[in-house]
Amino acid sequence: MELILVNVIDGLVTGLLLFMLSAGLTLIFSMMGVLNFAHASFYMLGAYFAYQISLALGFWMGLLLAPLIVGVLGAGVERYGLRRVHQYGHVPELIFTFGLALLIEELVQFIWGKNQMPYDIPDILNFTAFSIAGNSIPAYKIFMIFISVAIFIGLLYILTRTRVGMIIQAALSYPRTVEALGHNVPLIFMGVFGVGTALAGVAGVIAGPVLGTFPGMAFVLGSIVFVTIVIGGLGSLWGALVASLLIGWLTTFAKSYNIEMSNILNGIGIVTPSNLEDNIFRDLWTVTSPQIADILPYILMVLILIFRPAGLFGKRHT
Amino acid sequence: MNAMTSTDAPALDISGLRKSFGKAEIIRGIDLSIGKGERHAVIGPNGAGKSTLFNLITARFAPTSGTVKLHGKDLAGLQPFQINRMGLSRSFQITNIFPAMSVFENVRCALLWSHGYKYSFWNMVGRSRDLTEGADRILEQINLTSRRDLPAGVLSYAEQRALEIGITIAGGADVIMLDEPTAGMSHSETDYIMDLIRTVTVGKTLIMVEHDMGVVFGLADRISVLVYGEIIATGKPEEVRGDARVQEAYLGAALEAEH
Amino acid sequence: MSDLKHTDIEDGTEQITTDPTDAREKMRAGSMTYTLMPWIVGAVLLVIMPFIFTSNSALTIMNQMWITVVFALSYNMLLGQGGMLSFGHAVYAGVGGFAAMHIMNASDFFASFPLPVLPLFAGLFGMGLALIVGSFSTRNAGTVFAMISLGVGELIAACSVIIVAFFGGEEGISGDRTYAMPFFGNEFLQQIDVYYLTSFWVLLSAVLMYLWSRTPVGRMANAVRDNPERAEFLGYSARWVRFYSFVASGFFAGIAGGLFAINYEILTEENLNTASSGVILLVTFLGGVGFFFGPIIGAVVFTLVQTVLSLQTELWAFYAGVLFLATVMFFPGGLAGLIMMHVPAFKTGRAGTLVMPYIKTLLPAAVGVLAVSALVEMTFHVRHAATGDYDMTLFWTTFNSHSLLPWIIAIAVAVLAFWITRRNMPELRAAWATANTAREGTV
Amino acid sequence: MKKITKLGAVSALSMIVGASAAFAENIKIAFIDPLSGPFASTGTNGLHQFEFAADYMVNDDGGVLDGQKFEIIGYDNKISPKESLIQLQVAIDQGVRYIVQGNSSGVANALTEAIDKHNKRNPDSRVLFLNYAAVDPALTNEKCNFWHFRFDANADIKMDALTDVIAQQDDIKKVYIIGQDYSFGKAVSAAANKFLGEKRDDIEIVGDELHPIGKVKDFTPYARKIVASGADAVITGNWGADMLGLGKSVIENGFDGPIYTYYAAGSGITAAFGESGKDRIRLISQGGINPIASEEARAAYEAFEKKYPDGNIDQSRIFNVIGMLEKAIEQAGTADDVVAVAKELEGMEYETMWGGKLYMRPQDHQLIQDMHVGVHTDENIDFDYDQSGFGVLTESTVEMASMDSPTTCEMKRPE
Repeated sequence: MELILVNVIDGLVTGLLLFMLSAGLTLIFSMMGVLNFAHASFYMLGAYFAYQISLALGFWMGLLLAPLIVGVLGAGVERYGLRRVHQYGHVPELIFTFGLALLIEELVQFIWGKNQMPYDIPDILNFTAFSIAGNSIPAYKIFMIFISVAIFIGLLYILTRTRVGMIIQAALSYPRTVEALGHNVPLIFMGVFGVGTALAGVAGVIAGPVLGTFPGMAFVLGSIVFVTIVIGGLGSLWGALVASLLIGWLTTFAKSYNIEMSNILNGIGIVTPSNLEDNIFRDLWTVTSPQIADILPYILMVLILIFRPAGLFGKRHT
Repeated sequence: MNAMTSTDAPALDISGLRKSFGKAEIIRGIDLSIGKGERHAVIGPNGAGKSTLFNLITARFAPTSGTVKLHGKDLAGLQPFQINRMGLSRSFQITNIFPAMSVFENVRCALLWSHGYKYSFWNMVGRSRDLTEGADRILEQINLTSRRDLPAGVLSYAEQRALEIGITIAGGADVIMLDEPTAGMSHSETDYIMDLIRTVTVGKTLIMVEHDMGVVFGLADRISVLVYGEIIATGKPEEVRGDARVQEAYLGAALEAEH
Repeated sequence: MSDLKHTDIEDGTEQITTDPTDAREKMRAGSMTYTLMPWIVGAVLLVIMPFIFTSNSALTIMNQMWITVVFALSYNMLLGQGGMLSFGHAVYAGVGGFAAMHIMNASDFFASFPLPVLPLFAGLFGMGLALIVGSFSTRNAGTVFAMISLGVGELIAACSVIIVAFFGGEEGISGDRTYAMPFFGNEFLQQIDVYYLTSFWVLLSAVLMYLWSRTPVGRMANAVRDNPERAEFLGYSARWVRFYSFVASGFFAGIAGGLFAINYEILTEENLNTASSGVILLVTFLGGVGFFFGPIIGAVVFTLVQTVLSLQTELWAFYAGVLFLATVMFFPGGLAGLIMMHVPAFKTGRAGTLVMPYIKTLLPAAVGVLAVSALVEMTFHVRHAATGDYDMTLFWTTFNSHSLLPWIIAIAVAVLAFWITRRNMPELRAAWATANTAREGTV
Repeated sequence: MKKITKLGAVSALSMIVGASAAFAENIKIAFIDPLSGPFASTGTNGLHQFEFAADYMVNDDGGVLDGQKFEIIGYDNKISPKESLIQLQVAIDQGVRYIVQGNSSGVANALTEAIDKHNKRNPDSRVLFLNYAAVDPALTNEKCNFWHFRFDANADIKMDALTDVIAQQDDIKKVYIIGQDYSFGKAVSAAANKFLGEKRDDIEIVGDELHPIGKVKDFTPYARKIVASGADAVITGNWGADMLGLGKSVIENGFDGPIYTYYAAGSGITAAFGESGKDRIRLISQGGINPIASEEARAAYEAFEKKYPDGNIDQSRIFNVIGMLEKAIEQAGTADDVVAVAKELEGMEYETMWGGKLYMRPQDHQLIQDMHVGVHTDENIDFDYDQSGFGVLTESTVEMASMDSPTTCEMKRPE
């Protein structure tokens, strides 16, 4: 029972981290209609910048400055890269971000080398907040939860309660009308792109110390962020939240409990073949849930796309 | 051309057709029967539901209730391509061609199914004299021979509309539906397109939507007037023009538009 | 191949503006040269290449190139012709290859037919998988298709380490091609034998894929790509058209996998993973998706970058990334698009006027690019080389990367070269305009 | 990287001009390992050690035979089996007769098969495969061949030594085994089960699981299970980011027993563990670094550190590869006839400066050597890793580990 609670907390941390990435991505998608493959690369840049800044100015300045730098870089990419490619259509745009992701990984290796960076949790947060049945919950995780929730609330407030938010929302759906009303829509697009990437940067800053700061960190997370927003429904902030938490808990629980395929198959009445060693399906029988935990989101995504192509919260497109 | 159930059934038979989007009922019970070889125009002010009616007939939207029968056969649940194979072909209000392909290719693609090629991957389209000649003949009909090998996307607006009509009739469908074929055109262009429609639809059932009564006057055998999702009058052009309710609807709409 | 002689002229030049009068004249003349010529040239090239590049490593690299050509062409059946963006195309080649590997290991069966038949089986397995996946993934194009392909790709790649019985886990499945029935006495012991086998299949596959694009379903794939709704009102189900393209593409991808199996005699998880799927997307796009021959150029260039440039520098992937981004940003038609831009000038016979301006701009530009890459290499050397190891060799010169002089030279060369490029640019622009205006006159 | 660059130019030329004749003056050794991409740091560090060892042990002393020098040529295989085979072909064309490789058993599998076939089909350009780090037991068992020599202990031997040490610790009653889901992870798990069962049947294996390789973002759930199982010790064969992620997470979430590992040192991992891993991470390895095995080794390490201050000698067996190859060539009197050299390598005994004796077992070409279990610490460290002050201090040593272990290898020797 206690373990369930611990897993709920762990899953929440994973889910919220994912949300910080998917929130930015889904905003960018609903704005430009383009899936930004380089999104996780900005997350990686966030971690690396924060590491570099923390060497000189400490963790907290890193948390403050790194996302800003990432956001400015993101805005620059929109202004000088995407906007140019936009005229050729969606596929080149997507491919552009794909290439950008590769290039950023190469750049990071060029500058910082290929090893993992010793980017660590600040001492002030490096203690056990509390323990549940011998399982310690590090204070840093509590800190991560707070930061993500604060960002979500802030985002929701800005989007729904402020004038800027109204303009952004309108610009997402009716860019021409908003432009006609005298607003600088390209600027809004650039801003949203910058904010979206800055959010990814924040995620990188706070995830770097726990998940590791290394050149492959973007690749590890890259496609799962897409899966999240596709499951949640492209362009839906709430969908992104629900899908992030869903994936966080799904993977956490699948890893925490050794559910074996043979148990499931036996459960539905299929008897384990006696000579399992020679059976061509032997590998299927011995699969356990931790083995496939990280591909569960992909399975979920394919199923959702087949049966509900718009995702959980997506608007049905014509 | 094929799949006809009975020879004396009307080309298109609509009964009790309704369509709601959320709470708003756009089509409110339409009954209409269009005979073979008839040239029928559906007119009405903006927002009357003309395009919705079109999209209902061609299965772009599913009706809330009611039936649409083509040659006596119910179209409920059919896909657009199935309806097309039953001999109904349509154009779109917004130009809808294959802009990256050449003009000739556009027309040839429209010929493929009716020439029986289906999904074949053992025939070379370039080798078929039928296809090439057929497509060139249609290009001549729509006066686009000189544009044959240009990408369709670079044609002028009127040329693209003409091409779209060419694509629509190319498959040899006997029921042709045109959705505002002259929308956004100048007077001379409109005349040109109307002439074109007249020549290419000889012997076919034509159903077209227009909001300008004057345009269809010389072309249509019968006219239906659609206002707020209902047909308020159907008849020969001169009958319809004299109809009091039609006058009222058009004048009313004109007045409203001024406010 | 004689089928080709009847092919219309406009088929050979899709999506570009051609001179109609000129083109029709050629068609009426029944000119074989126009369409048959590239294939003859290609076949001759395939045959004589080993006489120019005789080393085994050159043969190996060329084999790799041709396999990538087949794979990229099959990918372009989806992306370029069908408008379907796939992030998991490697699995069809991979599964075809794994199946070929298992056939190689089924010794009795494998000994009953000659090796050159093997890619056909691989193709059928690739096609089989495409049949299954296509049955649900081709319902939609666009994002839905792309994401399903990503999901399925990840799933099958993940299966490669879980389902060891078929995929052999991390070390993969290996076999020996020489156990097949001898083919006219040839057991395919040497690279050169494998080279000609691969060349035969690459030519055959390319011809078949080209012909496919001329069939009704191939033409409709283009129509569905551009405007699925309109295609539906022409009697074609967009879904079925996509499905047929998808299955055919899976078949040819499988052939590429089979050729891979013959060449390397080992298939591993690498043949299935998303990185491979990503690479083929890059290759195809680099070459140009708008033209049939685009992916061929992409495959050749990318293989050279990957195998030859990577011998020159550790930073090859960085350069490849820059090349790719530059292509997407400035030449969305890819390298093929870049080449085809010059067709009008050649048709008007004014291409000659472009030669001098090109030399005057491209030569300094190339020097500038090399100088900048030298700067990149030097920076990298200073940052990452061993302490005390100040010597580096670049462009056949050995120098001290920590002294100022090479930096000054590189910067000076770069600045000067780009300055000359910039200065000569207007001349090129003017020449370009003149070379192409004549064309507009005749339209 | 200058050698890569130079040879790159040569190979490009050879592609243009055609096959280049093999030159006799240098003995070329092809290093086929990742030099770009995510595993490049390990590969580059290995290349540095090879280059250094060749210069330090052979070339600076006047070379072998009549003054021939060892020349290490780096070939970037991008850790891909396919690329490895291409680079192998390029290397052979350039007159290379000795291939060294170590990263990834998958690549080693591909290479050993390809080399076996190549040598069969091309008797004129045979090559030897000197595997310095790929530890999949199959390579010296069912997949063994005459051309392959392994200089590292295989996964079974390492586990044998490791369990010898664990068996002596009476306070370990429960063990948790976790690894990456592929051949090596499975081999580690199987060996751990087998040896623990033989040596200490009172030890309960409270967990034995595999996780996807390179895909796990957050190891917390696994760490929770390990803590909840009440394990006294963890055994893992993880490497790279998976090692670091697992180790950090296990420690962070409240596990306080020892973590026995294969690969938790060097390549930035030691630095990243730092203080948190102190006295917790244990490592099975060969070669005495801390304390240093001999003055000769100290001199070598110091010379290496001078050249590569941020490099580590984390694979001292590389020096053994060079030393034993040199000896074999001297004894065979030729470097071109690889069969003769291989026959000299078989059964060779060699005193290494890293402590102890080495024996190349002829029946399977597996090197038998002393194995050490060390602890991650910053005390009494002669040579640290990653300039972090931390290193691995030897706690116990198993001499000539698994000398008599069985092998299923049926070696086919050329006549």
